[in-house]
Amino acid sequence: MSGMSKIVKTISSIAFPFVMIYGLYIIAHGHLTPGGGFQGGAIVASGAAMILVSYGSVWTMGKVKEKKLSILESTGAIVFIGTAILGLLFAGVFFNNFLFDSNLIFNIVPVKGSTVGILNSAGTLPIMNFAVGLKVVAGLFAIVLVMAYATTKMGGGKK
Amino acid sequence: MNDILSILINHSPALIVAVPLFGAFLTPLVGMINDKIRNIFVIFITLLTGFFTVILVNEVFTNGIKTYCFGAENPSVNPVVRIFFEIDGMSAFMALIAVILPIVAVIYSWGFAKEETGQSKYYTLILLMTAGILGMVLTGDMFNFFVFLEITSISSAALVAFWTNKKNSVQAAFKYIVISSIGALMVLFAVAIFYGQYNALNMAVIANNIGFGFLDKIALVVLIAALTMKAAIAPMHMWLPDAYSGAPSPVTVVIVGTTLASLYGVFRVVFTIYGKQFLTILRSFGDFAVTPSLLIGVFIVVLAVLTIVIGVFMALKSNDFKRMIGYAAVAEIGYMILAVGSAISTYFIPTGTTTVTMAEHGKMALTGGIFHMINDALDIGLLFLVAGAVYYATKETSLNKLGGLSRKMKYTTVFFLIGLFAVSGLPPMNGFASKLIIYQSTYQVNPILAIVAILCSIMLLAVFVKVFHSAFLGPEISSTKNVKEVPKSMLIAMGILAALIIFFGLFPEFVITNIVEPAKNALLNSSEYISAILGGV
Amino acid sequence: MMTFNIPYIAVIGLILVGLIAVVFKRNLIKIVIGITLIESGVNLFLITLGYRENSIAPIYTSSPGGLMSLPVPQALTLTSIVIGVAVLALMISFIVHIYRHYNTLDASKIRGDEE
Amino acid sequence: MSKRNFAAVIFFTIVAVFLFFTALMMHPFGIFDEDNQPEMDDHIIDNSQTETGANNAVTGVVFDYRGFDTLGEATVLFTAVAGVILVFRRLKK
Repeated sequence: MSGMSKIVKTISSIAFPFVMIYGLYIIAHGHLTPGGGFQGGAIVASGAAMILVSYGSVWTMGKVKEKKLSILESTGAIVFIGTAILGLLFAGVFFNNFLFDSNLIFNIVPVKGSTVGILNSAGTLPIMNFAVGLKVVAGLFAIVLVMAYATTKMGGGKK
Repeated sequence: MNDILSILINHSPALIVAVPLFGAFLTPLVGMINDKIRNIFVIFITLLTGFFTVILVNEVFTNGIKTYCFGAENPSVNPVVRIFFEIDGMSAFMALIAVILPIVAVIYSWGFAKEETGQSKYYTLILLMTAGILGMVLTGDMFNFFVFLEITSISSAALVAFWTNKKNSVQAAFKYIVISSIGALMVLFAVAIFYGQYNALNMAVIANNIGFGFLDKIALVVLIAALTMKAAIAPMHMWLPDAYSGAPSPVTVVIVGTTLASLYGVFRVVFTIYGKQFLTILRSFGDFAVTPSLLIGVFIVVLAVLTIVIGVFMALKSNDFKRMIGYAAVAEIGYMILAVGSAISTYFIPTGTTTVTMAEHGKMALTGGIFHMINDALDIGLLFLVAGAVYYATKETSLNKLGGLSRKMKYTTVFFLIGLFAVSGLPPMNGFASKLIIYQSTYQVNPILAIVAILCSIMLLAVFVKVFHSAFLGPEISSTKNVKEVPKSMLIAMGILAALIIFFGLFPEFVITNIVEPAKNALLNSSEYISAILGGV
Repeated sequence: MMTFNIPYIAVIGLILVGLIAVVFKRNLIKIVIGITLIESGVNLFLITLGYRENSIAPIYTSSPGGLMSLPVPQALTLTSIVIGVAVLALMISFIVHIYRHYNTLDASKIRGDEE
Repeated sequence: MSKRNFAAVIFFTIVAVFLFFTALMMHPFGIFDEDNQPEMDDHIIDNSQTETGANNAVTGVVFDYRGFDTLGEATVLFTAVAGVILVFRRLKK
């Protein structure tokens, strides 16, 4: 893909920040409202894919290397499994929600029943949401980018 | 010191899966530093996994079933909400198999994959596969089983296509992923039926509540079909030779583990989840009882004979080294399920009781079948490593283009001979030990089965003698002129498997009493599996 | 009883449509579409199992109160959707390579070197 | 119609019939009887706020009650990315 017209490029550059903020909102409020790390990550990744389509894979590959995405993805995964292992170290069980009802962050216990919702609650859940979000963004974008770039290099299938 | 060990033992079920996963996530980062450091890191991770597996297995074999709950120290068991790992003798046995193979594969890969690109991803995927197989065999949760099944099938499919410039590899990988994703979706469908019926995902809870109504039968058929598809039992065996021969040899060794893990899934479904229901007596004639397990057993035996015969005949026809071993692997899987199928068809009613029991020769067949699982993993693994070594040295796998290798590759030849003896069931190798038990016990079930098994074993011997003759003996041909012995790491890996094969062959009694018997007892005792979670309900 | 099970029947229908594509079609892309359809069907099956009459979504944030539908199938479906994406990505990559080697997507013309 | 196609049609018909009966035999859509209460889900709905702190019970299930599944799911995605990058790598150094 060699990129689309100037109109498409401009519009997608304008839309991209909004898509990104929306995705981040979905990730951050994962424990309160519908959504979570996967859904928000998919939204951000689709925003990135929009940029990829409008600017072309060669240009995007010049800006973002798949290696960097790979590092980002590994980081997300390590944070996720690291939180689980911290549960083992602090509370003695793998995957324990050790932050919940402690005196660290995300520690507020919500009132039972219908509430407005407090962002600073739910223990390790928001951290895991962010880790998974990071992973999904990097992972999905890496898949799309690598596929688009490779098929461009192969000449659209004509051997 | 003892405290630390007991903590490690307590958490080993989680760590066994967490360590290779953590290693897999780190491997791309470590790979950026240096190839050598990464290789050492990966070997260290597999060895660490092996260490945790050994202490867990030891714990299970001495103190019985071990459960581990993720996320809570004192989880509610009524209802069971959280994910449990439940390790009984059979799981521990499978975990041993699943952890030996990656260690060997990783050591072997050091020399084998030296010249390849994309090594970081290659090692990452091998570690992911390890974690997937271990998760499959340790988990006590149906949905968790599905997730790990997908991890293993996706990572192994990606590795089958490692050599993307080869037609065979890519089309085998596609075939493999289509088969395995359909199989996994079928498993998910069965999980959904269980969930809708019993509002539970835990295997022990499902096994406790299960009836034998229409939906349970559908779920059984779907599960068995899906898992036999993944375990390459005829008539769905076609993907296996393709995938085994298309993949790089060390990968194939680990894929053998995924196949066995699917077979473990079949055992878990048949013996544990439906264990109780299979023993209800439909009709009895004297001490002969018609139970659902009899029907299932006969069905499995028919499939097994088909699998053995197809595997052996296709191996005879084949002219490619790796493909031939692939078909031999199909035949070996046939031997395992032949033993298990004939075992579950021997339930009878002892005089003076009303419940069915497995006959002694049935138990013996089961022992043989389970013993053969670990032997198959070692034998087929060694043969594939030898084929990989031959490929590494000559870049050829077609038997027409090989010859006179024994002069140039002495050690490899010796390892091939050990593999040949083992896979065709000749003493003093491990294949003989388990096949002898299978012959003896199936002879008591039905002599024809034993005769077919022995004949096919002899034909396997003929197949591999042909390979030995054409590839290792005879004059050198032009393509094998400049052959050298393979690097040390590959020899060490083959040596580990060969040593295990000889050890298992020389001391079969030791292995059977210490490893196989607990696994067999675990399979036959499903109520213990249930009460380990539900506390004697 | 039967009228209540129309959602299940629809789900089974979706699975069968996918199965038709997998069993009878020869184009690899169509086979992949079939698998995706089966997967959607199974996911929908899980979701339909979680529905409870007159219930609301299982989220307490400013909820009006009342019966809640079952949360577990939704979580399982989320997991299986992501798994589906992963499988799809890998299958499509294999197809790209297959097309490069064989210059066709017809399953009957795609064979290994030896059969 | 070729022989292979004929077998496929028969296979498909059998599967279709059995799946159709499966749909009919499932518990009625959206209705849970007295003896068929979803105990596991009710437990989660009742306790997700006090045990995990999440107002969204689904997130509570995804990251806490069944967090290990989510680790597996994240791993699947990681696997797929590694696989796709592996398959599209450059073959020569």
